[in-house]
Amino acid sequence: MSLVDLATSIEGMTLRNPVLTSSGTYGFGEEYAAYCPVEALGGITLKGITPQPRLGNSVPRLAETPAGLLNSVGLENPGLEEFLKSYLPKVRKLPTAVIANISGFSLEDYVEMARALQRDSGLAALEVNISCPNVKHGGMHFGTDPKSAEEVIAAVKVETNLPIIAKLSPNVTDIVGMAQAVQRGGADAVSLINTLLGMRIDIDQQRPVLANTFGGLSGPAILPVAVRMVWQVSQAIDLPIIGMGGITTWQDAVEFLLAGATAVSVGTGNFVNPQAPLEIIQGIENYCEKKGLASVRELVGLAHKGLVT
Amino acid sequence: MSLVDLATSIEGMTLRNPVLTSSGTYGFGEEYAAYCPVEALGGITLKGITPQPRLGNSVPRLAETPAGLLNSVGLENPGLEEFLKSYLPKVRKLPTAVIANISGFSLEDYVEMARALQRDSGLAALEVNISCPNVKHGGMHFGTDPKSAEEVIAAVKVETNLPIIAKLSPNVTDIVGMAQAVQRGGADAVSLINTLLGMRIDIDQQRPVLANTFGGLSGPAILPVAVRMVWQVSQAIDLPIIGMGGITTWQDAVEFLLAGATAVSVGTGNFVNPQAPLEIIQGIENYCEKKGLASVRELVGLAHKGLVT
Amino acid sequence: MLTEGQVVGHECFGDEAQRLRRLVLKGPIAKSAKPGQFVAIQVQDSRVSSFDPLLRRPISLAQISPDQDEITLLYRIQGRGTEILARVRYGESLSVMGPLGKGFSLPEVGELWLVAGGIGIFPLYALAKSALAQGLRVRLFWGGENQSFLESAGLSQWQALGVQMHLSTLDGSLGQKGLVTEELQARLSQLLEQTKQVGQSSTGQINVATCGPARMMQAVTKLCLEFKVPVEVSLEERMGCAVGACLGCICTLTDERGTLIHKKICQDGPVFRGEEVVWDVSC
Amino acid sequence: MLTEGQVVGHECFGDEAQRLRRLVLKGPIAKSAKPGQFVAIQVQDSRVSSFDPLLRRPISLAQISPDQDEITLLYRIQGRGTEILARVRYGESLSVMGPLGKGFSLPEVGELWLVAGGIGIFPLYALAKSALAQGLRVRLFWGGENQSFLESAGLSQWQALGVQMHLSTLDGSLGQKGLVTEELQARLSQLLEQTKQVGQSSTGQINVATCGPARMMQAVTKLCLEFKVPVEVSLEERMGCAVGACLGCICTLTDERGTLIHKKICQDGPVFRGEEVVWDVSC
Ligand SMILES: Cc1cc2nc3c(=O)[nH]c(=O)nc-3n(C[C@H](O)[C@H](O)[C@H](O)COP(=O)(O)OP(=O)(O)OC[C@H]3O[C@@H](n4cnc5c(N)ncnc54)[C@H](O)[C@@H]3O)c2cc1C
Ligand SMILES: Cc1cc2nc3c(=O)[nH]c(=O)nc-3n(C[C@H](O)[C@H](O)[C@H](O)COP(=O)(O)OP(=O)(O)OC[C@H]3O[C@@H](n4cnc5c(N)ncnc54)[C@H](O)[C@@H]3O)c2cc1C
Ligand SMILES: Cc1cc2nc3c(=O)[nH]c(=O)nc-3n(C[C@H](O)[C@H](O)[C@H](O)COP(=O)(O)O)c2cc1C
Ligand SMILES: Cc1cc2nc3c(=O)[nH]c(=O)nc-3n(C[C@H](O)[C@H](O)[C@H](O)COP(=O)(O)O)c2cc1C
Ligand code: FES
Ligand code: FES
Repeated sequence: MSLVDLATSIEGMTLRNPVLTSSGTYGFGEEYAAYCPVEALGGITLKGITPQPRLGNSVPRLAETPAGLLNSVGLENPGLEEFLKSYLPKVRKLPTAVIANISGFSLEDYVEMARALQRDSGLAALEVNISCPNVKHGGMHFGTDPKSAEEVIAAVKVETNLPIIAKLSPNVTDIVGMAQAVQRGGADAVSLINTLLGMRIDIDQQRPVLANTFGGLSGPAILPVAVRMVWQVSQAIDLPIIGMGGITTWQDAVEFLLAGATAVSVGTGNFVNPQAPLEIIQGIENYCEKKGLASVRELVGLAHKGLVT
Repeated sequence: MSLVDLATSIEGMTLRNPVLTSSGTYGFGEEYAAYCPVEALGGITLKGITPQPRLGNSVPRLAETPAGLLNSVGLENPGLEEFLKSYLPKVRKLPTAVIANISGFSLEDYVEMARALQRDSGLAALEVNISCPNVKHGGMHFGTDPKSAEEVIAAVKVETNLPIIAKLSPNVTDIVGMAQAVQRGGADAVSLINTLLGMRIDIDQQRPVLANTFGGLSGPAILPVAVRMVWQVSQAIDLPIIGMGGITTWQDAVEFLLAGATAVSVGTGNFVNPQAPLEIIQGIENYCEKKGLASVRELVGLAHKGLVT
Repeated sequence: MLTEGQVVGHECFGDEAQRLRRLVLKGPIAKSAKPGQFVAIQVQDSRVSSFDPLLRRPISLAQISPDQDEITLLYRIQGRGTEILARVRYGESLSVMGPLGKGFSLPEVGELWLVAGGIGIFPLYALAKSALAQGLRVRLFWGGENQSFLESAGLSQWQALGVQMHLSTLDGSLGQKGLVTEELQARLSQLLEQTKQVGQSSTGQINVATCGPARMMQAVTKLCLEFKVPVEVSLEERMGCAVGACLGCICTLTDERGTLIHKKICQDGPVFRGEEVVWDVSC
Repeated sequence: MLTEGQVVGHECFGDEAQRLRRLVLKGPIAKSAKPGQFVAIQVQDSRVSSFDPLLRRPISLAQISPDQDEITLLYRIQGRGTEILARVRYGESLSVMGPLGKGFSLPEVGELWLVAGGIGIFPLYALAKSALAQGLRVRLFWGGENQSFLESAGLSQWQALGVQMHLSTLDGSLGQKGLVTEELQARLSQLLEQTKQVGQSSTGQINVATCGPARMMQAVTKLCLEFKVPVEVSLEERMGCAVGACLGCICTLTDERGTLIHKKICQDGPVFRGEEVVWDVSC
């Protein structure tokens, strides 16, 4: 029995602990079962879904970069109908907080999905991805313009009684402005960050490595950018932040909590170490004990104390 | 005697080869003399200068990140007057193309420095840094708003007869829009990219690692973002591009050339391997030979051929 | 399963110029693995905390020794990751995920024909051993660059298995000059003749398993369909999670209704029925 | 100079719990190096092409053996980089930049007093040897955690040098209980008395060189100024280029006119005159 209270809560959603897994890196929650029992996790975020089924981009979809990974999956997913029919019945039974992730190419897309996903679906929250950089125009427009971001969130918010998590793109000049916009829109929390837009070139073939040319950069390489954005946003808005971007070790996770994240999410880190989430939970607990903190909630934003920035 | 013509030219400036070293990572050109003879380089870019001397930020100014480096030097430099008096006489004698790098906090700052630096100074070009992310407001404003970027470049352009290289910040939503703006302003070339804004937190001390909290992220970690921006910009403007961001090996450099850069610049890579520029020049030459190219200029943008993006 | 594989053997495999390595790891994986499955291994000792290279590398099981609790991996130094892997020494330990994916299916009875291109031979060795253990007759068709490659890539081990072999090299330095598929075609037609003579309609209980370059496996599949022989192919793609969670490694298949669908090579494969695969997208 | 240092020795130094290592590298650096200078080394064999960790690590020269073309580095496993460095094995080679910076200045004649805090002792060993070789009298003031630390960090080697030693430990397990500066102060006052008696105005030809925690070096400097003894200090800061090109490692000094200036520890230092240093900024 631990001395540290790991439980935390994000507007309308209570979490066993502050460690989630990230959309698109954890399938529909069962793929990693043999490596990491979902009941140990604070929660999982499902692969992004769209109203219609999508086959996504051609392969190669992945390219390794120094301490990073480029992906151009292109939002491959079974579509809303199939999700409701074949996936939801299973995932709702998972013994952890299950967050659905929705992407769209028009306001109507988002509205349609929000309408279909309510509290009685058994989901814990809805993460609205307005930032997937892989699909041409895909979400990008919503994710980089404060006004449309606010609109999407507002539109989604009235359609569902599930907590709304706005997932922001880092590919913007002013992340704080985006966060304030989704707060105005009525978001209950924000997820920071999605992938940075990048590309690699195969110098032998003399063409882009990814079939889609561009891809989203994730992994340890982007951690400093993610921590910075969490830091800035936590100073500017009151909403809880789910911090992500390169988290692979418990030390990484603690950085995000100290920077102002209420919870953290592991994505690419699962590929490196499928037990990373477990080790992170344990590491956070030990860290709190060592620092004499009764609750992990005391860690949130602690590094801002006594700093003028 | 090589079969490959490595010479290249950037509007009004001819380079022995397409490999430069980057501002702020190569001092005033002499620090690395024992490791890499400047006469072997296409050129060097000097540490950024400002009208007034600056002591910069407190230490720690550096923090290592996965495959990356955060720096918050804060534009420490001797100031324009001292530069003209004590540094210029030396650097103008260096047997390579010497590019000065100027930063400012107002339009007037840039104008003052441009006026003081003309062709007869012995410099090859003027790189205008509108993007240093370290100093609060410092340059940032110019670097993230197309209109002011255009103004600065236009103002500088009329003051000096030196070629103007606009150095852009990657911390923007629309890098193409920024590049088009400086082209309108009359830039002769663009440098891509400066550092990404990031931070690290010391979980033991529970405060930011850098005394300045934020720093600029450089090194291999940012290479995929830099290649992507070079690729996008080269499709949108006619100006030659100096590609940089994480270049450490000749393969990295070739990626930038294939993506559309006319020349490349090595920054943090020098810290990892002080002979990187030499190895890169050799590697590019061998690569061209292997691919049967008579001139390195044929490499520029080659990866765009036969791709619809 | 995630385990620490202790390096109990790591040496150059064959002629150094071929850049092949043989890596033997001790661990529980062998007990539950079957031929055609693979592992995702980290390329540096697990005590080195470096994120470059970041991803694990997928390598097939070339030999499975449950009694010794050992798996053998054969790999070619291809790029940065395998170069670093090649420096790992005896006694170090590597983080291993596996066994991963679904392996080849072993027919109950009859003949198993293996068709290998280049280093596609590696996973087929484990398959051959299981097949022989089960009393199946095994025949190998193997094509490679030249004699030096075939000898480096384990020819003697195969000879020791005593299976019938049809070798071909591009330069004719060993076996037939040409492509492995020509050998396969010749043998299949010959067989069809025989079966015709005894008045059978099909070539009988023959199953084909192939691994190698996509183009080759595509040709093998085409032949097998012509001669009505069931064929299994082992596909490759870059991998992220290796467990079916990231959709990085998909291949395109046609389902019963002939509509295009995506499957995950890491989880649903790497082995698929040849006729399912839509080659011109996958490769 | 950039060279490949071949690892000809790498072992645990003293009690494992102290996490100290002794690394001996073969290469031309020794010929041109002097005490107080340092090298910037990559923490993995140069054939491993990994960018994580990215930067070289600065380590002082603890021993310089020009005849054997060897340098000895003593380091503490501090974090990720030195942890990885500690796994480097005999026969591997590390990329080494150096010798870097300006070392300690050796007085022509008189006594050289060395004041070390913790692992600040490492660079002073090379200095002591040169000083003795030049016929100077050497005296060591060394403070550490406890007896185990001092013994692990090379006490016996120092005893072998036959220099006079004033040891202190925080827990009193060896030498005086307390801070090394108390020992230094006692000895300086004592000396002042003697010189007063023989009617001299200053403590004569004594020079102090110190390395250790900034707070300690600050205190040492304060004492030396009081007693009018010239003192040199060796500063530390995180480094990028290690050659003066990036301005990452600056320290704040006061020039003749008393105005604040910045100097580069890697290029202008790491050794500075104590009175120049503006401690409350630097540490
Ligand atoms: C299921 C499966 C089983 C495999 N079994 C073996 C085996 O038994 N022996 C063997 O030598 N190789 C095998 N491979 C291929 C092996 O994974 C790659 O050669 C290896 O990942 C290359 O890594 P690298 O860092 O050395 O090369 P990189 O520097 O990553 O790339 C070098 C080249 O290898 C290719 N490559 C990189 N990653 C992969 C990947 N995951 N899959 C396919 N190609 C890749 C790239 O296209 C590139 O051209 C297998 C691949 C898969 C998917
Ligand atoms: C001129 C000079 C000479 C040195 N000589 C020695 C020596 O002889 N023996 C020895 O054990 N150590 C020496 N150091 C310190 C040594 O460089 C650091 O301990 C080492 O870089 C830590 O690297 P790491 O990756 O293990 O730790 P990191 O994970 O990088 O950091 C762990 C801790 O080490 C500190 N640190 C990291 N880099 C540096 C740095 N460049 N300088 C100072 N502190 C740092 C950080 O503040 C952090 O708290 C010297 C440093 C300098 C500047
Ligand atoms: C293969 C892959 C697929 C992803 N798919 C999605 C997605 O469908 N929806 C989404 O909001 N984010 C998606 N992401 C972004 C991640 O959820 C996460 O925000 C990002 O990868 C940064 O975190 P990391 O560095 O820990 O991976 C994906 C990331 C990867 C690597
Ligand atoms: C320590 C340091 C100091 C820098 N100072 C400047 C500067 O004064 N002016 C400037 O335009 N860019 C400066 N830069 C940015 C580099 O010139 C370069 O654009 C950036 O580091 C990306 O390239 P790299 O990854 O190869 O280092 C600096 C970078 C570093 C690491
Ligand atoms: S590698 Fe992730 S789905 Fe196959
Ligand atoms: S480390 Fe670059 S100036 Fe000292």
